[in-house]
Amino acid sequence: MAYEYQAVHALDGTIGAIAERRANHLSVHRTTAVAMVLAVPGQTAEAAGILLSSGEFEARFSGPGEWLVLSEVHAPETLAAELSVRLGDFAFVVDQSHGRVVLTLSGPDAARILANGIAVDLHADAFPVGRAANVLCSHLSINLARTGNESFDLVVMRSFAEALVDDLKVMARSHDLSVDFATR
Amino acid sequence: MTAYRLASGGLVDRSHGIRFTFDGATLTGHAGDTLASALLANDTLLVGRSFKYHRPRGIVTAGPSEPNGLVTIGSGVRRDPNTRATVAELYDGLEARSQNRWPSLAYDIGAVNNLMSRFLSAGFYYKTFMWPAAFWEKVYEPLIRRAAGLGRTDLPRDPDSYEKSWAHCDLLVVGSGPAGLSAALVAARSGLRVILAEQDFVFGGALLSEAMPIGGEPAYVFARRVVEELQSSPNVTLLPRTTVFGWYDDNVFGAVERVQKGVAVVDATKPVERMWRIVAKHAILATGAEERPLVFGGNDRPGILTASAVSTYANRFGVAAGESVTVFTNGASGYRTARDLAAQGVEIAALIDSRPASGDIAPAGVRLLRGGAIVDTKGRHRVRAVVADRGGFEELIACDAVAMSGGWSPVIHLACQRGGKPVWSEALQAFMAPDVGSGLVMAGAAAGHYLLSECFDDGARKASAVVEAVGRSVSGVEQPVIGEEADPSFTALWHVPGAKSKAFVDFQNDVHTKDLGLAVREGFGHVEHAKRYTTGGMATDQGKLGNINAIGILAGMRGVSPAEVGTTTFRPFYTPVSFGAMAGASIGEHAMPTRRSPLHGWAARNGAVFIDAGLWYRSSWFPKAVEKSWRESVDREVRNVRENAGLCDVSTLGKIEVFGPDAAEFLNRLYCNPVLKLPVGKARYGLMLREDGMVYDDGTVSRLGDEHFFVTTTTAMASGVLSHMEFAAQVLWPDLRVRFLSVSDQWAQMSIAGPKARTILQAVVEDDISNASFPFLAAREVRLKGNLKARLFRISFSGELAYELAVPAGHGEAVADALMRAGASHGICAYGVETLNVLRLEKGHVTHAELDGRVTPDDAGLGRMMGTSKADFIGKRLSTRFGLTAADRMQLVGLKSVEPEKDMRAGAHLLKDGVKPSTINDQGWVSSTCFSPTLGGHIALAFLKSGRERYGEKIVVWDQLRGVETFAEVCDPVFVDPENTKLMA
Amino acid sequence: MASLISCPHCGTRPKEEFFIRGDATPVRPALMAAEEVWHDYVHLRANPRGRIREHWQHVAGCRRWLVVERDNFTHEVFGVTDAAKAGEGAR
Amino acid sequence: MRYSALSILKQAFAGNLGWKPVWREPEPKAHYDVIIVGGGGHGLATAYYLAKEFGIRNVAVIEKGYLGSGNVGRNTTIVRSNYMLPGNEPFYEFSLKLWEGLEQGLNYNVMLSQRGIISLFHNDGQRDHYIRRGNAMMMEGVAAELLDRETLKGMLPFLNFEHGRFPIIGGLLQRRAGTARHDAVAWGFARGADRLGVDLIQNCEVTGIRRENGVVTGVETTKGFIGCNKLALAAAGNSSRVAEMAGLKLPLESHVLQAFVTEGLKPCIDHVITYGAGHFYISQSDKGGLVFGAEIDGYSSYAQRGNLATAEHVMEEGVTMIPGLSRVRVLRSWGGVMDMSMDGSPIIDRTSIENLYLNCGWCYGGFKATPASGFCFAHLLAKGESHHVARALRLDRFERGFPIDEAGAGTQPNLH
Repeated sequence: MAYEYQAVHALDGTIGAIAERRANHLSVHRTTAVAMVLAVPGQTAEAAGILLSSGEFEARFSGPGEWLVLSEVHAPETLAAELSVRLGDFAFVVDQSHGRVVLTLSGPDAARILANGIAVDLHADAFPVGRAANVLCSHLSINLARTGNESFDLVVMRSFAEALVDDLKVMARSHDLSVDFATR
Repeated sequence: MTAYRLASGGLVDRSHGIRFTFDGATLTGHAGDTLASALLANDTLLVGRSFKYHRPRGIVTAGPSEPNGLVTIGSGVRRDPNTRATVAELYDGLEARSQNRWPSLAYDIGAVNNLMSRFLSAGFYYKTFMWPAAFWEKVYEPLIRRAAGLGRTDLPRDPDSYEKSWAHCDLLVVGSGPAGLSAALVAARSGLRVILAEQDFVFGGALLSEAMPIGGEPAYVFARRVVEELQSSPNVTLLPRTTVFGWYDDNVFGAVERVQKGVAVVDATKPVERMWRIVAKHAILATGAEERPLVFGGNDRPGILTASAVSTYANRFGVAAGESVTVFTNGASGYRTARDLAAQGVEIAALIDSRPASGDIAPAGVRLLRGGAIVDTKGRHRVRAVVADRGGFEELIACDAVAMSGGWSPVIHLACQRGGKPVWSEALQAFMAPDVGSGLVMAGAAAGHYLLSECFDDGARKASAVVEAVGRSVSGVEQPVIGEEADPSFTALWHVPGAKSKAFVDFQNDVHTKDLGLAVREGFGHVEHAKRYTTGGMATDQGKLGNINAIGILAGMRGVSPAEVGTTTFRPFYTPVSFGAMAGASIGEHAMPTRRSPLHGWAARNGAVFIDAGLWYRSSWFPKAVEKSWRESVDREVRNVRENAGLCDVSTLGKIEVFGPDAAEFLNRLYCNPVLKLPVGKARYGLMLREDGMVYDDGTVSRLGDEHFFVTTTTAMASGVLSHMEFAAQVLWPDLRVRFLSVSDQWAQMSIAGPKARTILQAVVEDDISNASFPFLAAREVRLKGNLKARLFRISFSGELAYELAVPAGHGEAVADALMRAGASHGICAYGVETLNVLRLEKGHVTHAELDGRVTPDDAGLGRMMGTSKADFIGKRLSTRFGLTAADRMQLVGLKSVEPEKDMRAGAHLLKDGVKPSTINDQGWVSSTCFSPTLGGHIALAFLKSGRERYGEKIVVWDQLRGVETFAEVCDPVFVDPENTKLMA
Repeated sequence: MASLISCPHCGTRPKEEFFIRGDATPVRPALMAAEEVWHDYVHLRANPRGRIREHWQHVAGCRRWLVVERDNFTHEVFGVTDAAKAGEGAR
Repeated sequence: MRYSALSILKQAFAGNLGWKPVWREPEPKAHYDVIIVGGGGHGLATAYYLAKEFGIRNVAVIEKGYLGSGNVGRNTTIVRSNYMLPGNEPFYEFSLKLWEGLEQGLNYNVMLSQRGIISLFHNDGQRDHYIRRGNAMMMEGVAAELLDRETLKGMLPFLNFEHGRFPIIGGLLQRRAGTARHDAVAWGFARGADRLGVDLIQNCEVTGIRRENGVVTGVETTKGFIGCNKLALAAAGNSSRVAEMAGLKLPLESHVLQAFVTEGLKPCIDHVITYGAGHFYISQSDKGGLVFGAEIDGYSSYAQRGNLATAEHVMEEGVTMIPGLSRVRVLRSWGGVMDMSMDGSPIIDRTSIENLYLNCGWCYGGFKATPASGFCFAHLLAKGESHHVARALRLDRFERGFPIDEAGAGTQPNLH
């Protein structure tokens, strides 16, 4: 008997193929290396220094001394271990690659669509590129990051991923939106 | 004698005819009409019946305060009852129906109430209908209910959709009349983020019905140019058809945009209404002023409108309210309407001014009666004449419309919604907005500036202050050139003495001056008492027209000033808002988010029936094709687990990872049982209390390292426990060095239970999991064959040899499949929460069916777990209170039905045999029941007074609600394997 | 206050993002404190009208417990502090 | 004057000019046997029963605003006795029985309408809870009925039976429950008390409680000092503020609860209906407005107004329960200040201070309790001991460990 454990994405079977991308597009990332970093009490500055100085990690603010770390450089299987080594005694690291789903919403109406469910002012002056925060989107708590003038990353708990996509489709009802898995 | 469309003029598109129906009759209007203006243009004056007396009523206003012109628009599932015709945008095919009449608007049986009106004075119903006692509900109340109410609905499902959105701005301007446009323009030119909300479908407010040119062009042209400039500014958002209905804390405004309420065909991709939550740094209310009706005998007959409405219909819609109009005024406004009518060639029967003298000048050729008043009107379904009185001399003046003006009240509603009380201005004879700080200011007529030039000026001035307050410099202020304007003042006239018939104060609710007199006479003179006793101001217009007159009349009767009477409370909503708009898209299946387990697909493939459990869907049972009932499936699953093995999805449990040097100490304070000395690699049952000593939640605590724990919670309490832990860590003991994180979503977790569990699991797990190396309560990381890291816990809820295996969520389905394959030859089955419930019940394990928030550890038979020697834990101190340790508390017991054919249901109560049911005799209640395939009978868990002393007693399981009484024997709650031999095997 | 709260960590957020627990004034007594002290802590509240301190948790944001100091009649907010910091002041 | 169909007829022919004031407007006397602080439903009912049942007529009710200006005039008018716990059920049933004879006793039509309350449930756990509650009612001799889904479909076809997430699987019906006209209850008790000699003193705010040797002797008010033998507090949401004047700290937090009414509609909802997948409840007033509400806003507040987010949530629940509400328009929202107690149940008791008596902790459910609250408080004041149905509603039950926690939520007031 062979033992292989093919991974299933939380949104497998709920997202159909699309003929073409529309003006606004929601791209679901298939695999993403995600970890939560919790600074050891009293070591927040040290942990932050290490996290933010490395180009290998995208550390998104989650709470004081807590970051949601994404990486395009490290694999889901190795990110947490890599972070643990780098952060040493300054932080606890928990792999969340299976616990979160990452989506990218982009297009000219991206901010307008999000305003149908998010109370934070998403005007580029108030929420500039590079800003990240945990926010309530409709009924769900997500981590929102502005990655471009017209693009946002949404990171959501895995069990809520389907609900979030449903909500986003409703929020975008009056706007042209397509949903697909990311190709990369 | 008719109301009619003027030959020219107005902002309607005369090239575009629109067909609509009213009570089945097909009529024609124009684009740009409201339903009200189109009805008037078709000489349809009678549009509704009043609430109490069913009196014939016509349109009174040209705006949102309309008390009479309420109709039902649309049909079938798109029926909107109680729609104000005065704000309803006309569209092709609009179907409107009158309300509150039977059999027809013209012949309404309910009008008999009018003849009986002397018996139906304010509050009459409090004084009668009491005999015989049963008659109120059987006879009187149904009659009253049928007669009352307005529009009709049978509550069909709404086919349309709604949307909600947040918006943020430096300045919100409410109203797009002269002050609003002026304010928005200054703010826009100065670079502010501006939102301009206008309730009408055209921007311009009063400018749309203004006859005076502005800067040499018609006022509406001027308005259109300003709006075009605003529209082209990227920093301005224009919201037409948008009513700002509420002002809430922190300068958040609620507004509703009627996106598709005035369209013939609804575009399903767009909402019909959109609710805006506008977060405004500053707001300017340029909401204008409301013209007051005059309170005179017969003032409610169709054809009697406010003067400004008559002007609006003439100037904006090109409609004359009648061929011969009597104007009755107490100030300048009536003269203005007379001028507007004269300019359009409409005959003015008379201009009656209640003031003996004034500087106002009547248009040439118009008969002016200074110091006069209307004391009665004639006509049935429309006004035919008025009885004018001047110095005791009465005169009948024929006319087919009356324009009345009782002066002006600034629209201050929003400014008073947060507790600020309106302030009486003796000079303006009106209530003004209170000073509520710089976040919200009034401008223009809403601030008591009634001249156009003042409005432009005031809007610009207020906007400039906002520009400076947000740290920018003012630019682009220019004032339009306006001609000479007349003095806008008036002399208050709360009611006309000597009325010959009812003089209405609140049209819709039929409150007239005598009702107010009665209220004062009976001690209900306080403005709130008068409102509640007479129902004045409680109609759909919420007293927008009538309250000020009521206050004036009460003041007169009580001999005090209106300031002393004060107003009733202004509350949201400024105008009524649909449930749909307020609810938005968060309804039905979207009311709450759905959570999916990582094993959902696995369960579905294995044929699970799902059930909602909080936000989750959980697999409930796994029917086989031959099985006819859920009981059959569950019985099979239970037997199979007890004899072979089963696999159950337990991923929905809350899972929290705890780190830090003080992690053990922290958990030791959190759970009532000891945690401090839990060895690494071991799990333990954990019980959490609330500070009041009651059980809060239970779960497991596993130590994965010296400073690393993994704890589980029940599915139901997962989020509550996390908050509770955060409270303990951040508020109670911030000095403890501990960090934790919910990892519920990272792991797919499955329980493998049954005598063959180890054999099956070992086929998949690389590590040795023999009883010796992985004994009961072992907990550690293992490696699965195929090189996948997992966490394995030897814990059991079923009482069988059992494990919980956690793997990264995405791999869950594949691992479950592998286990099912490995277990196939051993007879493994998938089982759901129903079977889990039977298994745990047979073993006497509690869930939140037992732990209902009123149960102590001892009640649940878990008293021995309390770490009484621990220094402290949450709930320790109060758990020793007298009431929590009393001997007669209800304790957890088992029940075995002694009548095998009869089942027991949770929720039944317990009674001693032969004792009369009563609250005092109540012995306890049944918390969980099932049919036990293992024991072959019905069993239950129950709470029974002093239950542990009563094993062996026969007791009545009393379920009167279902008409069932069963005998059961009280026993130990552990029905299966009390020695734990299976568990430890 | 009832519409927006300014979280010291996340900025201004709507009420929906928070879970409210109640009076932030009572301080958990030592285990051996008198029975009345414990009763007072768990059950009794000053409940004044006016300026109060209340525990709000930013559950949809940073998940920190905050002390919101505000007027419970006007709903004016005077300040929002992280509860751990506020506690330091109290001790 | 006595009210009847005849009196209406007589007055009508006299132009309705002969109606007399419903209550006197007396100046306070120097001393009363009992002073009741709070001219709301409970205070007025207490005065009425003191005079009527216990013969104590030298009584004043002191009200800082107008009579009935508190929660009695701003609730959703529901009357019911469908409680579960033995500390509550007999009390609320006693109250419902008093309601049933109230109008004849008061000679005032409070429009009691026993149209039935239906509490919906949506899963097995909730069903079991309602069966437990229904059986608890029947133990007390109170009729309750369990309705299945099919029966509900016939009775309430407008409910959302297609909801996949939280399907309606049944309901618990108490037929004798219903509604009453809230203002009329205050006015009826006020008129009844006044006619028995009670002084109703409006626009009179209590500013202090005078004690001599620890014993309460009267109150300082904006109309001067008024002495009394016994001081009875029935100040609802303001109870803590009044008790503080005597140095007393109570197990209460004041919270705001919103309520709403729609535009008038012809009869379309004939029962009181409560939603189990949320806190929404709704009924239709005789005037035609749908009256509804749900949970409290959640924060301490003395402001009689609510916030938008809660209002939105209430409407979400409403449309989810009855999809056809979607096009119905909501006319007005308002807020009341609730005296939320630590276990969600009320207190009718003496206090540690001699001559000071307490009636509070009604949470969001005080209206239905009005007659029994008044009766039992009057009983306590007159006889010095609790009425037997109110014996569990003690102030010291928290300290002694006998909470009456219907919600099982523990000592957090905003969770009840």
